[in-house]
Amino acid sequence: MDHEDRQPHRIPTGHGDEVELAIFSPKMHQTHFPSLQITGYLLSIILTLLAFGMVAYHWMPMASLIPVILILAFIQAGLQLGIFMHLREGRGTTWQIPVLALAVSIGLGIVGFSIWIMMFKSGVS
Amino acid sequence: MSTTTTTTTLPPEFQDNLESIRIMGFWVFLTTDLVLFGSLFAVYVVFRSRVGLGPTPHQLFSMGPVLTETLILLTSSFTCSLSLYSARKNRVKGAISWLVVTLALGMSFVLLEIREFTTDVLNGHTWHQSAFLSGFFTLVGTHGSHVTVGIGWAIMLAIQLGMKGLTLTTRRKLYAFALYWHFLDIVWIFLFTVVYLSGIA
Amino acid sequence: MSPKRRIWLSGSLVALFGVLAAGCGSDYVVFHPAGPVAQSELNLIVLSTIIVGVVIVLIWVLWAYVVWRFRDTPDNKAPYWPNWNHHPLLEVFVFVFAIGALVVVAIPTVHKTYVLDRIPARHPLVIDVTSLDYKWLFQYPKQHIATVNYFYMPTNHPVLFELTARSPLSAFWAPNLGGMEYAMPNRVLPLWLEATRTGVFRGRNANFTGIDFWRMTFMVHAVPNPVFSRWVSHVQAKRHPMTRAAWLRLLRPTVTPPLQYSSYPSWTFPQRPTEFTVKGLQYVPTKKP
Amino acid sequence: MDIKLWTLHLLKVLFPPQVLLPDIVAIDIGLTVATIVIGAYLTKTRKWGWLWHEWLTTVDHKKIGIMYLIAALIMLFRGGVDALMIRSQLIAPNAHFMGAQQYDEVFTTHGTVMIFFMAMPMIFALFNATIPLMIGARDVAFPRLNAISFWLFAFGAILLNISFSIGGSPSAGWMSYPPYSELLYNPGVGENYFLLSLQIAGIGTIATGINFLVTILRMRAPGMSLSKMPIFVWASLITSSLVLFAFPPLTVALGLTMLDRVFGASFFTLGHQGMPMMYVNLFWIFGHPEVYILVMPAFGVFSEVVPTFSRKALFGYEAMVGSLLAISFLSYGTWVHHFFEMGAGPTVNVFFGLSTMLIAIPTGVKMFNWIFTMWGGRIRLTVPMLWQLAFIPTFVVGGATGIMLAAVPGDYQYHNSYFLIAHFHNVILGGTVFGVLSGMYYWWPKMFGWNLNQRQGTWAFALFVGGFWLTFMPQYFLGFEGMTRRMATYPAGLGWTALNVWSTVGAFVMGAGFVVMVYNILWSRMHPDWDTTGDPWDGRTLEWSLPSPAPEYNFARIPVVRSRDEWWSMKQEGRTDEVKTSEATVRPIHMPRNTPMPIMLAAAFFVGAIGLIFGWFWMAILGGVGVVAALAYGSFADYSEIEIDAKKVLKTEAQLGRVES
Ligand code: HEA
Ligand code: HEA
Ligand code: CUA
Ligand SMILES: [Cu+2]
Repeated sequence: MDHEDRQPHRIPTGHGDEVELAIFSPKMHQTHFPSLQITGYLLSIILTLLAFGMVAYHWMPMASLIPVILILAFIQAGLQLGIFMHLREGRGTTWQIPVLALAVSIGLGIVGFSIWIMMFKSGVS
Repeated sequence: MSTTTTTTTLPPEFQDNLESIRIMGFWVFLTTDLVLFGSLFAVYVVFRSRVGLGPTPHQLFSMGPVLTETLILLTSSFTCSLSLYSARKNRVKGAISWLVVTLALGMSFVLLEIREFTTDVLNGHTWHQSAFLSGFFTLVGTHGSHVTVGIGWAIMLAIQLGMKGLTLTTRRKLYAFALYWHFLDIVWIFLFTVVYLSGIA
Repeated sequence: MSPKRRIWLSGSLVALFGVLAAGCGSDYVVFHPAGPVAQSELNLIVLSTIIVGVVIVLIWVLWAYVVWRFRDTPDNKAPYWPNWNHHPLLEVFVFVFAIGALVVVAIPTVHKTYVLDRIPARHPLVIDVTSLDYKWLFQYPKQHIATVNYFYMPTNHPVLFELTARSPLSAFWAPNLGGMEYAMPNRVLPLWLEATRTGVFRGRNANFTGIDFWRMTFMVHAVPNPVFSRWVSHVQAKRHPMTRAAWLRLLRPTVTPPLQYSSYPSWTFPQRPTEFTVKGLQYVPTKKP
Repeated sequence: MDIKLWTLHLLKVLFPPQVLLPDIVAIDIGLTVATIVIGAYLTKTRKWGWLWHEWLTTVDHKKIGIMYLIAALIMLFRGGVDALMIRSQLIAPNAHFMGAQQYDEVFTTHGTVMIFFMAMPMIFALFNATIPLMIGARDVAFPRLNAISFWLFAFGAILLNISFSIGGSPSAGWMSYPPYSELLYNPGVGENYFLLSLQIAGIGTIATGINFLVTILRMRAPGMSLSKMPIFVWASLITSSLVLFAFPPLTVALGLTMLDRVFGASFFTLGHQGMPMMYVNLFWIFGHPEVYILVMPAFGVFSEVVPTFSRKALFGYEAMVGSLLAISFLSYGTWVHHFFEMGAGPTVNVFFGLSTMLIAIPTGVKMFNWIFTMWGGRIRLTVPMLWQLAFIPTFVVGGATGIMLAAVPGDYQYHNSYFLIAHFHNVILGGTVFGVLSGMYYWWPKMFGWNLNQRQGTWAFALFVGGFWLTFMPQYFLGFEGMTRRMATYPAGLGWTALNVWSTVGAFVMGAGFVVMVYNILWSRMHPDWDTTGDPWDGRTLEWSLPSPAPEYNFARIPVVRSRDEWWSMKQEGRTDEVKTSEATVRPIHMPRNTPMPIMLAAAFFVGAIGLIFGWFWMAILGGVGVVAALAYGSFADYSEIEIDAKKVLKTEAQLGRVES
């Protein structure tokens, strides 16, 4: 909240994480035409329709259908994150990446483990 | 000790240290929201087969309106990104108009969803009927209420953009809103896949 | 208080409880197993107590020594190393020590968890247990009799309990015979126990279900096989069947004395472990999606 | 006579028979009198304005920390009184000190208050009081959000605490398992109070988690890289990340139960194929990380206290950080050990049993490292250090019995027995409570500017710790005697009486310890021993480089950090002048402006919650509108700041003797 901090071009010295955690340094992108956005949009429409088609028109055997549409969903989520959410933008260290990774793994863990635990054992006569 | 390299390509909302910290805070909020949705998904998938004496997913879902909702939401995500794009090009008008388009698409999404829910309830399929229906309405409803909150937020944001123009603060708010909106889109993609597509598969 | 006095104090406390526990009268139900399940659980309890006891004693001794040796008094001759903050060997030792202790506990834990889950192949006696509000209902599907708040079981014969609840989540616990398992609504769970000596054992609900929860106990009568058969025929011959009205009475939240029924309607216990739900008085199957 | 009927009905809803017990009425009268007295005092001394401007609308982390601390101590008293009531009831078989219903309410509030409204705010008090000072920041990342967190917590606590006199207390235990907590079995409003108070406080807690995570990651002084952060900061960072991901499942569990109760859904109900075990699952996905949320800050405190009072660097810094990370990571994967009895099958049980045991390794590393830190040091037996010294032998017993619980077939015998009660009081008191009390005594001069009397503090300590051992050791044996938890009373003849007597006596000794502690605080306030140096303990970290209490803006000049124990190195290397300001370097400072928005937002939540609790939907909607209005107001007001000009800063610093000539 220092005065010097309010002025652009005079970013103060960092605390040193930038060196230790170089993999999390930010990337900015700026283009003259929103081509990236348009590509993302088209891709997401295609992926959605693809998944829908697989289910509606039975393009796949049942057993592999669910994993495949789940994979498609993850790809689409990645697109949203990378293209629309500018995941790698930040200042200093892009802390959102590790925090998000932790959240995703915990979210998936909750779903996966809950299914496993709630199956119960069998063994009643 | 090191110094961050200052590049002029840094968008204004990141040039200000405090605003960039606020953006990071919003990211962190989104991650907790993600775990919240994760828990609701866990409830839903575990309850999916617990239909009691009520309808099964297969009997309940109809794909047509859901596909429309999905396409609307995807489009709104796209227009939202254009709003941010305009802001970064310092075009206030563009930012506001794309925001309004986003908002309108969001509203039609919510209306379609409300219509879907009303039909179910009128057919007697309230969430009282079974654990599955409780899980379904709550998961989809939580997403829907998030979208509704987003619409309220977008309205206030549009007003502030109109009043104050593109300041550091309004830029940061627009960026945070965009994060929120795309995040809801991601959640919907999983809803669409896990609830609807695998429900009728 | 000086560290010395504290050591002395905690030492005497431990001794005190040692004395309290050493009596080990019949009150210590967990220490007096009456069957293989409880016995095997007790063995693990003893083993783990010894292992963690070693850990506790080690830490206490080390702690007491350090506090005494490096106390801040002017005439303390102990070395002072203000910057000593690493010692690879020590750090490795701590790891190895903890892992070693854990392995000793972990191996029997894994083994026993699997063994206790396997129902012995000898045809077990089946008892269907329902937790009702503040009472336990026991039904014998083969013998067609039912009892409330007590039951008989033959010794040296595995018994398979099938647990469910028409009440909040409860836990079925007869510590002399073995550990507990939940009795939960909308699900039937198996638990097997066996008595190798005769006796009357106390059991109780171990999971809170409401104001009279603490009174929700039952008695287990482990008797030789002939006595068991005689008891069964006695109940079959001399008692009334469970009627609809009796079932309704049982469903009320009350505490009751022990009861017996010569038979019971089959819809008072779910006929499948899952995929059923309550509808009115009865259990009905649900759809499979 | 519609009005009359309606009024009668309302009175019956608000004051059902169970809140008209004589003791509750007496407490009500006492509270009312106290409120009137305080109100009158404030009016007479014209302090309302002071209260409003200095405290209720403040966004200063130091003041928020003090408010958290006071609230937590009051809640410790409340929870402690509940504990003494529990112990009084259990001193003899067939006791009628309380009825069964009231007993159930008392242990439920005891557990809920202690965990959510005593331990959590105590931790946040320490975070608020110290973190910005330790990392060289002027405030937290989101000062206004910080105030919102506090007020949400405060109104949540008020909500739970008014339940016993208005409408009835919850009575389903602190984890409130369905279907017992469902409408069918629990028709009163008590359970609604539980759900909503935790929900509101929970939102505040998540916000605190976000706030401190971002503060620590982004607001450190230049040069303080991750590997130079004090361990308490590390512990806070990791605790915050646990809060972020542990609380959402709780939000969901509570929310779904509320949907069942208030809006007729069928998640955990007996009929309609509801699945109560899913609540249990979600609750413990939260609950297990929660117990490490409780204990990790205490670990952090000890890692500051031990080096300071041993005058020695911390042993194995990297291992300490690594073990904190390992504990937090593992703690997400152990929750099933709270319901090994649900019949999930041996593979599930073994998996979670082993994952639980693994936690002993990093925890053991920490225990040994604290001991090795003392090795070769010079141990000063100050009050904070005494709490730390009591912690090691106590916590190791609790942790060790935790390992016994994790041995699955053993747990089939211990579960829900007094063995379990003994285990968790052993770790919670021995870990969390000893830790936060140690931290309280340690940072007290920094927070208030005066020291606590050491001799009285030592007495409080001795009584509390002695009473602790006497209370909880017998309970392990009660477990082996087959005594289960939550028994309103027990019959004679089971051999349980003797041990229960010991336990009750011990609890009253602890109570005496608490009384001495309160006396200690009040006495020291009346006979203040001012801390003029700012560094009463010969400390090692940056907060001790500031005067006590720190000025509003903390650091006039943000320090540049070169080593781990920066203040210690400054003192060793004679660099202490680095913290001083000079006319040449002083700059105006921007600080966030006080705002009434946080307390109003929380009040709106409170109103909405009351509406939901009693099923008055118009009121719930009113509360909702209030929330939206407060948020909108906050959004348009933006973050307004005040500027403290350079002259004023210089003047303040000069008064503190911190200006370079
Ligand atoms: C601060 C809170 C806290 C902490 C830190 C812990 C720590 C641990 N807890 Fe505890 N626990 C609770 C609070 C806590 N617990 C509460 C509140 C409940 C009950 C809630 C309720 O039902 O109401 C509970 C219940 C509980 C259960 C459920 C029992 C049941 O319901 O049947 C189990 C089972 O595994 C368990 C295990 C453990 C273990 C293994 C640890 C470990 O983290 C301990 C690790 C520490 C050590 C082991 C000591 C130091 C280590 C060494 C010196 C190294 C060498 C040691 C060995 C090799 C043994 N706890
Ligand atoms: C941080 C958590 C915490 C803390 C600090 C404590 C502290 C104490 N607890 Fe608590 N306890 C829990 C968390 C905690 N507990 C939880 C989660 C449960 C489970 C609840 C459930 O089952 O749902 C539980 C349950 C529980 C039980 C089991 C009840 C049952 O199952 O039937 C018992 C019984 O002995 C007990 C005792 C005590 C005692 C004696 C203390 C002592 O340490 C208290 C110390 C005493 C004081 C601090 C007293 C201060 C007050 C005075 C001196 C006032 C005197 C003046 C007047 C009376 C006017 N607790
Ligand atoms: Cu606590 Cu798992
Ligand atoms: Cu645990």
